[in-house]
Amino acid sequence: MPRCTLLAVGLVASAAVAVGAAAATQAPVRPIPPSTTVMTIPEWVGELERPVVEFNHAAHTDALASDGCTTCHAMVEAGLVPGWAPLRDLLDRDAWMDRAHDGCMTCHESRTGPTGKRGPLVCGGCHVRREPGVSQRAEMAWDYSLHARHDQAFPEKCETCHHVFDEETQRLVYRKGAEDSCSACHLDRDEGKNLSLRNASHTACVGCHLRRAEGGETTGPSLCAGCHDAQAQAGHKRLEVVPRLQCGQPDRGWIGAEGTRAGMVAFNHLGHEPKVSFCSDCHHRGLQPCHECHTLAGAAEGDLVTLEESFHRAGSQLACVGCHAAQARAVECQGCHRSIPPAASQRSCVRCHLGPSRAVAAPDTLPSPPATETVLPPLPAASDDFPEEVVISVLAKEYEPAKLPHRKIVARLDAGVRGSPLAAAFHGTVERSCAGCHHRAPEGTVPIPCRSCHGEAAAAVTDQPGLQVAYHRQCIGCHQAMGLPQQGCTDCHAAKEVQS
Amino acid sequence: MYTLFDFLTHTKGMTYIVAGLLLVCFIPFWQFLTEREKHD
Amino acid sequence: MTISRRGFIGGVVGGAVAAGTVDAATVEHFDGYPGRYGLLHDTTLCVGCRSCEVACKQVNDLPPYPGQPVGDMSVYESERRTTDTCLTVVNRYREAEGTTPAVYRKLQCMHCNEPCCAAVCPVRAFEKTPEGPVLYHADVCMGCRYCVMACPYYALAYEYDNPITPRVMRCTMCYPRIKEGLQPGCAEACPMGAITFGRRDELIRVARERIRKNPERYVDHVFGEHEFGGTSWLVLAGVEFSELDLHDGVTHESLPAIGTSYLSVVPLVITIYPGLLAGFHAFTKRKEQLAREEERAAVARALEKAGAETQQKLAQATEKAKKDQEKAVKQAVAKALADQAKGGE
Amino acid sequence: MSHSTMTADSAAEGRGGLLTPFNLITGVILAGGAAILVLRFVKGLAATTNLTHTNPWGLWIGFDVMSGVALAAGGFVTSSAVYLFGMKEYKPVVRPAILTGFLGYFLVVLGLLADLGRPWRLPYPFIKQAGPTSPLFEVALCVAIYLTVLFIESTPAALEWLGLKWWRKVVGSMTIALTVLGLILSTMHQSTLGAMYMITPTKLHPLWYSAHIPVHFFVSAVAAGLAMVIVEGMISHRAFHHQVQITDEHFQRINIGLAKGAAVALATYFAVKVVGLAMEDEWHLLLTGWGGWYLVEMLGFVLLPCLLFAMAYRERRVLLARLAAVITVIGVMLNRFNVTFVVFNWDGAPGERYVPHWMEVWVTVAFITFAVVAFRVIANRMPIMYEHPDFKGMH
Repeated sequence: MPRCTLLAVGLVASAAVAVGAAAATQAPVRPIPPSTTVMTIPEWVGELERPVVEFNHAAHTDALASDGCTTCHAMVEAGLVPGWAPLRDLLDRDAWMDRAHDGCMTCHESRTGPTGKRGPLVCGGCHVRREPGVSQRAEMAWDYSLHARHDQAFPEKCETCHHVFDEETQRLVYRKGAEDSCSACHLDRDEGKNLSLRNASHTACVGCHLRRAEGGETTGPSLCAGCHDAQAQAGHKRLEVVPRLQCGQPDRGWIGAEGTRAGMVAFNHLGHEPKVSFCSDCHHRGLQPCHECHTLAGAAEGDLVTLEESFHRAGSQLACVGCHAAQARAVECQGCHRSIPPAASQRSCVRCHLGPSRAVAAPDTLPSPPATETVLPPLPAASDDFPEEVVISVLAKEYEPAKLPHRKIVARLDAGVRGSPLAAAFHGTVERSCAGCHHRAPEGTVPIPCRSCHGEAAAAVTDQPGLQVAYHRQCIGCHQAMGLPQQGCTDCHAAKEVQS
Repeated sequence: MYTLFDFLTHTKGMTYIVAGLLLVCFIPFWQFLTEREKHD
Repeated sequence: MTISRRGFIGGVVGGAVAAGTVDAATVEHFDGYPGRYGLLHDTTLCVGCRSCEVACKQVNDLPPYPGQPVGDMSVYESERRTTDTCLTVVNRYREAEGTTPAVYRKLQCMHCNEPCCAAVCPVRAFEKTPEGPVLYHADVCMGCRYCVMACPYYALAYEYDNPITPRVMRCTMCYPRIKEGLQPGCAEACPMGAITFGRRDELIRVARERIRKNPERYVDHVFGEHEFGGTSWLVLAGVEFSELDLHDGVTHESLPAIGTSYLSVVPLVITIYPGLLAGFHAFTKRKEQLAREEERAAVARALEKAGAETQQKLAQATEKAKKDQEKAVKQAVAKALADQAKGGE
Repeated sequence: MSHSTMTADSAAEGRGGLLTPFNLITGVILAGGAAILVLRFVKGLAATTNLTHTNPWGLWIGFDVMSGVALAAGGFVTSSAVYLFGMKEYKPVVRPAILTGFLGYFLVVLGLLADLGRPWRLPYPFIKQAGPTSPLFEVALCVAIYLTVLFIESTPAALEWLGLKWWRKVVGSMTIALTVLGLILSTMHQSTLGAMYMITPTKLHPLWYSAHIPVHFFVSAVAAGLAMVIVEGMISHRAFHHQVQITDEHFQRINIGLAKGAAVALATYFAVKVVGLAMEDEWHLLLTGWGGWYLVEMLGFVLLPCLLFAMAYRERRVLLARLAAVITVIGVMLNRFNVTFVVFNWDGAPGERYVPHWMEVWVTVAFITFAVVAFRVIANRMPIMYEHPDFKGMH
């Protein structure tokens, strides 16, 4: 029965192929190295027939090391043009594709790399179907140190980078004293002649680095990984003493835009500077005051974020409250702040809004606000009200009474507060740290015993834990949050000897 | 009745009994229906 | 590409319900016994001490663990499930990392609002009590273990080494203790208060309140409120429920509603088939009868034809005979006349 | 006792008395099975099976119950064909098919008795407390009634053998009613066996789980029943060749006709399974590992035998039909094994996978052997393979 045999073989073979194809297992997310560019195809090109090309930039720079970057990139007065120039101005899908394919293929056909290897000449060589990947490219880490090193390399030559666009002459000019951050003008995407931040920085930085390298001068990196690889970033030389970047900013001042009613905020600019890597950590779009974009009612240029929100958004690192809350997530703060959110109470408003309302006084009529560095008094010595050790014996059944090193615990929490000017300023007093455990006691009073609220059994309706549970949650919860190892039963109370 | 389970126990139980009875009833009905066929 | 089974359930079950015939169950809604009890397991509080496991064994008179189980963390190296001698077990689903504590979940019978075990039992050995616990009655059980097979939470176990009186073993929510006004053993024993006993609707409120107060701590979902019709055990978590091996994003339709939907076809078969088959039978008989009649007609026709031919032949023969006779007579007469004439000469 | 029965008896048992190789092997298998069953009731299921809390159903359910019921579907399929749909030429295979069906269902009960925790409570759903919400209750009810129906349907052979003419006439007058009842009960419980899995959408792989799974089970059971009639005929016509009255040509015509039926049944089964994929949008799963296994089942054990059956019918090739029948029988068993314990608990189930214990396999083999021996004993004595000369033309 040859026909049947053929049929059977065909069926079984197709089943086997299916099994084989199915053997793929779930891989962890595929990392794309920093030196590989996932081609960004302009939106107007539309849906693609083949997978997008992951362009291995490093392989090309290696292969063309002797020919130089200008093999692909145009060098203009402003610097090195990122991307492949011939594709720049095309807006027709077919033409765009043809030129891209011609460009790559012509080069792959005519050139070989140093190892004699050619680039791929078939579709699948570049358009490879892959699992979705995540680029390992790190954002460029520009900071005070790098700025200072550039400043030292080009003393008094700020115009190398800083410029403004003169509307009258339609030219880029340098205005002394009006230096702003790049992102003040260079936005997310190209708009006419104004390049996106990405294109502008690549043009200027890479161009300058290349020119200097050609001239035999010491200079910064010009390949992808030099700036965008986390390891390379860590290897960047860092100044030991970073001079303060002077931009006319005050050391201290009152913040209070016109029209606001809340008390003005006493702001220590000088104190914040060492805590950020660069001005742009807060001044995320130029150095102008916040309220110019973030208006009282919210405006389009401020992404509809109101002035109030711009300072108080809990989730945003750009907002005061968001950044401070993030500081409270540090391990040494979590003992208390795992259960007490920062800025939880009404009282916390006046921690910042110290001054009179703008409606009453203008900022420039007020004296400079007081320094907010708080110097906490030392932790008191052990006493009856502040015992060295507390023994909890009320519930001891299967275990010996628990011995609580009370003063040691407070010292640990207190050390975290003292180590942070932010925490010291916001806590204000040593006693504030007591509230981490004695959470219902008014500050400064001798706390009432836990069992005056926590009964033997839990109260389901009020969700109030029983006494034993309250102890365990408080101690174990804090130990977990602060990463302290003592979390086992016998770390606090020894097991009772079993009486035989 | 508070649960679907109780409801289903009740209804499905009844359904079995009713359907079974109807099945049994079909036999005399069929005989009644076809009784006179033989005389033709 | 690995596909987790959780992903399908929504779609699959949607299809199942759509395919089931219209049942009163699909339009009526049952809220369950009012004021029934439940338990809330807050996995963000659980530290994996296994006090609940020990308490469960004591309360239920089950053989104790060898050695000192509380604090023995080595059991977490492998995934465990409930057995006939351990009615609850705690598993670790994520190990501690730095200050992020490990994630544990306690496994036991979830005491479904609409229990699968009850719906599939052919002898109704399971009962959803008005107090909330699902109870098992060994005195009617025949040991088919359909309940064990059907439970979506792998919570039921069977006494396979008991040859004569094996039972299904599962958490009873400490029904006898609840009747005495006590808490279930595990809830009482938990040193972290990770298990809260109370009225189910109250617990849902408490759970929601905890989420509201600590939005960063919890995933905004109370497992067991609606999943497959809801359970009496509720779970709060700080990680995705799928990571805790709980069904994520599944239908709110109960599994018994889905699993028994087909049974409504059964009475249809019983009631429609007799008529349908009578029709088929009549059709077959009629075909046979038609065939028979046709045969008879054919025979008749053949006979008729044969008869007619015979008649004709007979007639012809008669005529011929007549003619022959006449001819013979004529001849004889002629001959006689001729002879006479000859003789007269 | 008629002349032909005498010859059959003497032919089967006259040679070499009881100590034939066949008897020896079956004796060992049956004795071993009995010993294991004794162990099961002394030491419990744990001693004789690999069942776990996670996998409470194993080979005894997957083969004896799930496959047994499906493979015994030949009884209702052939009797419906002959008595309800007037396909009289298939009458010679009805009796063996009904006997096979009866023995098959008897095996189901035997398997249940071994597998149930407390088998003496088997009648509890009917006498103690009914659970009408349970698909298993429905199955139990149908199987109990259908077993009775099959018993009555197979009594004519015994009554003819015993020469009880009046009783034989009474049973004969019930044929149509019994056939209708058999068809109703079979439709119900063959499909409800599948419906038993509708409550486990989280546990059964979505390629096998379906809202239509009752229909899948029913249609595949029809195919399995037809295939089993061919397989059973293939064996019994060789073993009882001297009893067979119909001509070889007639028997081949029956086989070819059955092949046509089986081809249509398998094509229908394939179609409803594919519709299931579309309805629940599971195409992408075909490219997973389990999808490969599903394709093996669907292409190798459904589509392949379907096409072989079709070819066998077109080209009138009995051998090919028999090959296809064997593949179909294996395929339906594979499907029931898959659903019961292979792709059940496919993902996220705690504990180890279930693999049958050798004792479970032995007991299953012993049950099959028991059925074969019973068939042999009955067919050697009663008019199963032929028409009793005194009762010719009756039904």
